[in-house]
Amino acid sequence: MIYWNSFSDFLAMGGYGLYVWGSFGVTAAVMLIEPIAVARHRKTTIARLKRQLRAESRTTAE
Amino acid sequence: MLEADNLECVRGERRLFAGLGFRLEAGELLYLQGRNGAGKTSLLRMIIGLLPPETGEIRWKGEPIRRAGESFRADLCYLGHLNAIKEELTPLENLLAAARLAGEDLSEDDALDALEQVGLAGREDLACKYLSQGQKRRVALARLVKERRPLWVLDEPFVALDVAAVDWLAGLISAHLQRGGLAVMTTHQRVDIPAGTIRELRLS
Amino acid sequence: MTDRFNLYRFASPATFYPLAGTLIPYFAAIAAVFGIAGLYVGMLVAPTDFQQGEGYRIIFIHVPASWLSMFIYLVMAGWAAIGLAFNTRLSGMMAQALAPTGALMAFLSLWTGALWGKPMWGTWWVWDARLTSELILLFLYIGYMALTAAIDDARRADKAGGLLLLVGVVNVPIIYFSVKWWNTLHQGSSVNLTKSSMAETMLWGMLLMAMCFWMYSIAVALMRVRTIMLERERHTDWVKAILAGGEQ
Amino acid sequence: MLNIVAAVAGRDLKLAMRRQADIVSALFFFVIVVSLFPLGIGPEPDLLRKLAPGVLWVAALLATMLSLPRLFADDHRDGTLEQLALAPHPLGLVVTGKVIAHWLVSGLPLALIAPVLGIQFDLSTDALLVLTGAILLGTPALSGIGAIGAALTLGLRGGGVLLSLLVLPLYIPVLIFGAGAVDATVSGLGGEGHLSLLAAMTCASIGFAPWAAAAALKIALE
Repeated sequence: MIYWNSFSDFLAMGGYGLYVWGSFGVTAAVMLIEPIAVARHRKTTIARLKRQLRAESRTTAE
Repeated sequence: MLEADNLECVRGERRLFAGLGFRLEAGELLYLQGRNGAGKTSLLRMIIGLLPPETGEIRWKGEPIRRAGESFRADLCYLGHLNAIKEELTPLENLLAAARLAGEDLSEDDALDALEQVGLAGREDLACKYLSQGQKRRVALARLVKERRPLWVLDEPFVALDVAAVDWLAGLISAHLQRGGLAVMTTHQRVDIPAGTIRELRLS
Repeated sequence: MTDRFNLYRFASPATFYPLAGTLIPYFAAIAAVFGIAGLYVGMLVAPTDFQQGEGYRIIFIHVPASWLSMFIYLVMAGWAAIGLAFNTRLSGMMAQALAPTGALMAFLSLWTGALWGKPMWGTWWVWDARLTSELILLFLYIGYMALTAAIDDARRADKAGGLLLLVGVVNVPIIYFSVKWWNTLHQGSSVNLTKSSMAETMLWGMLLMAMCFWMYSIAVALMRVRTIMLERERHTDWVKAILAGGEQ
Repeated sequence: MLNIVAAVAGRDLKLAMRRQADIVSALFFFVIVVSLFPLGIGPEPDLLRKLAPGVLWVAALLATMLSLPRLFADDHRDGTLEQLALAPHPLGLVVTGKVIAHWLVSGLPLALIAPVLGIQFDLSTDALLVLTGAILLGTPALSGIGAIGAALTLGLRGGGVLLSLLVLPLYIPVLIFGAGAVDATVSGLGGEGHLSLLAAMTCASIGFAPWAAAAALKIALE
């Protein structure tokens, strides 16, 4: 079923390797970095909100 | 005539007030009191229909003001803490333009008369940028002289006025109430309004 | 009546937050499955194109990214319309959560378009109607994000952003057709994407990849909307309970 | 209904007349930007003729952008905007009046001075006529669409830059057909098709944009 004869053929992409892998590479990077960035943003947000909540409960307790 | 039920106001992340209501009939004046940031101006903006309340409803003559729209606004006169006058125009031009934009017919004689009453006689043709702060406020107040709309909403009307002007304005509001008008206003200083029933609403 | 009730219930952030949390792994998993299948079909099984050689394989990400960039803008406009009509809190948050993903899709579409254009047309960029419209779409995304970021009050940001989205959605077809018309006038037919009769496997690869991009976008947008919800509703009891419960 | 449009437009025109420096500086901006191009690209008449439509139109877009931030900002700052929103007529009509006044002090002067600048670019009489017509027909759309942006960015930090970011992409169709009309005339194809499309866009945006801008103003006034 597989169209390619060898792995190096696959990498070369019939001479278009740079363009094809440039496209796929950047896409893969974007789709990897975006969720990581969102998750990190979420973590820092939760940490900040927790700090605020603690500060608030301290001031209301006093 | 003017009723509010169960109003809730949220600005940004803060809830300023909730469950607020009042009724105001013809000839009555409502004082809104409260410290800075209690939501006085927000409540005024709800009453004039610029700020939709989070919950609750305001009705004018039994009809929700959001639905009444233009017919409510035709009964309303609002004086904000900003003067809404143009520095480049003269007091007379300002007054005539404001009346035209509000959809009223104000004759030049009436406008001159109003300016005389607020003590600006002789300055009708001077661009407003040459007037003092207090005089600019008087130009804004001159709108009220010939104003016959039933509902007046005034945001801090007595600020920046001298004693004589305060008395004059109190008299103007009294006359409005006597004619069967309604007024809602915020103020820091208590001013005696000689006529009409006075109600108070304290925001905390 | 019960349908209506349920709809409203899910539109409330307090119910939507946990629901989104449960759904994210599923969408991510489906995206991965579609992605693997799509890459397998597109990269390993599909034969070469007789006109464009192996370079055509960029199509497997270029076309899905372009579709998604337009689709996400439409979805955002849909949320905006719902938000302006019914004043629901969720709508604005969803629109804001989708915007960065949509912008990234537009960027990917342009990037892969350029990498495709270079070997095919001999230049990184042509003022082709599609590429130009895609560029303008990216500007529209950036404008929306800049506007909502500039407004401090979240509710006002939602409403103003929503209005901008609706104005944008009316304009997108006008822009597209004017660019297209301008393009044919200036370029003649020298630059034309040849519509080669696409092999069935190629079509399959493209559809699978499009599904992968779609599911991926949903998963990321849901992740983002959960953070926005926490931030916006930090003074409500349900958020305080979540924060106190020590959720990661 | 027409009363209120006329009243608003009349007041804005009167204000603009007392502040003529604003109109004149936008106009000079247009003149200077257009005059810079021959200096930057060289004096070959063939090249200039080819570039003229695009240069003139892009400069016209930028000159329009200059005056847009103030469209509602002055009224907002001194409280007049609230009074306008509380007047017993639809706010869309008020905005229509303001858009008309904006066009009269920004678009119309551009159209009047454009043929003079076109001469710098060695345009033929036909092309100059079409250029004037295109700017006359197209600039109302710029004022209308711009009003939406001005209302959306009212009172925001960095509103001016943000305004350009929002509005310039929406100006593209006007730019394409406006410059296209002159271009077609220069190359002898006739610009009528472009001009009628411009007119259609102007009609659509004059009818639609003030209402969108009014909705944005209500959001800004909350």
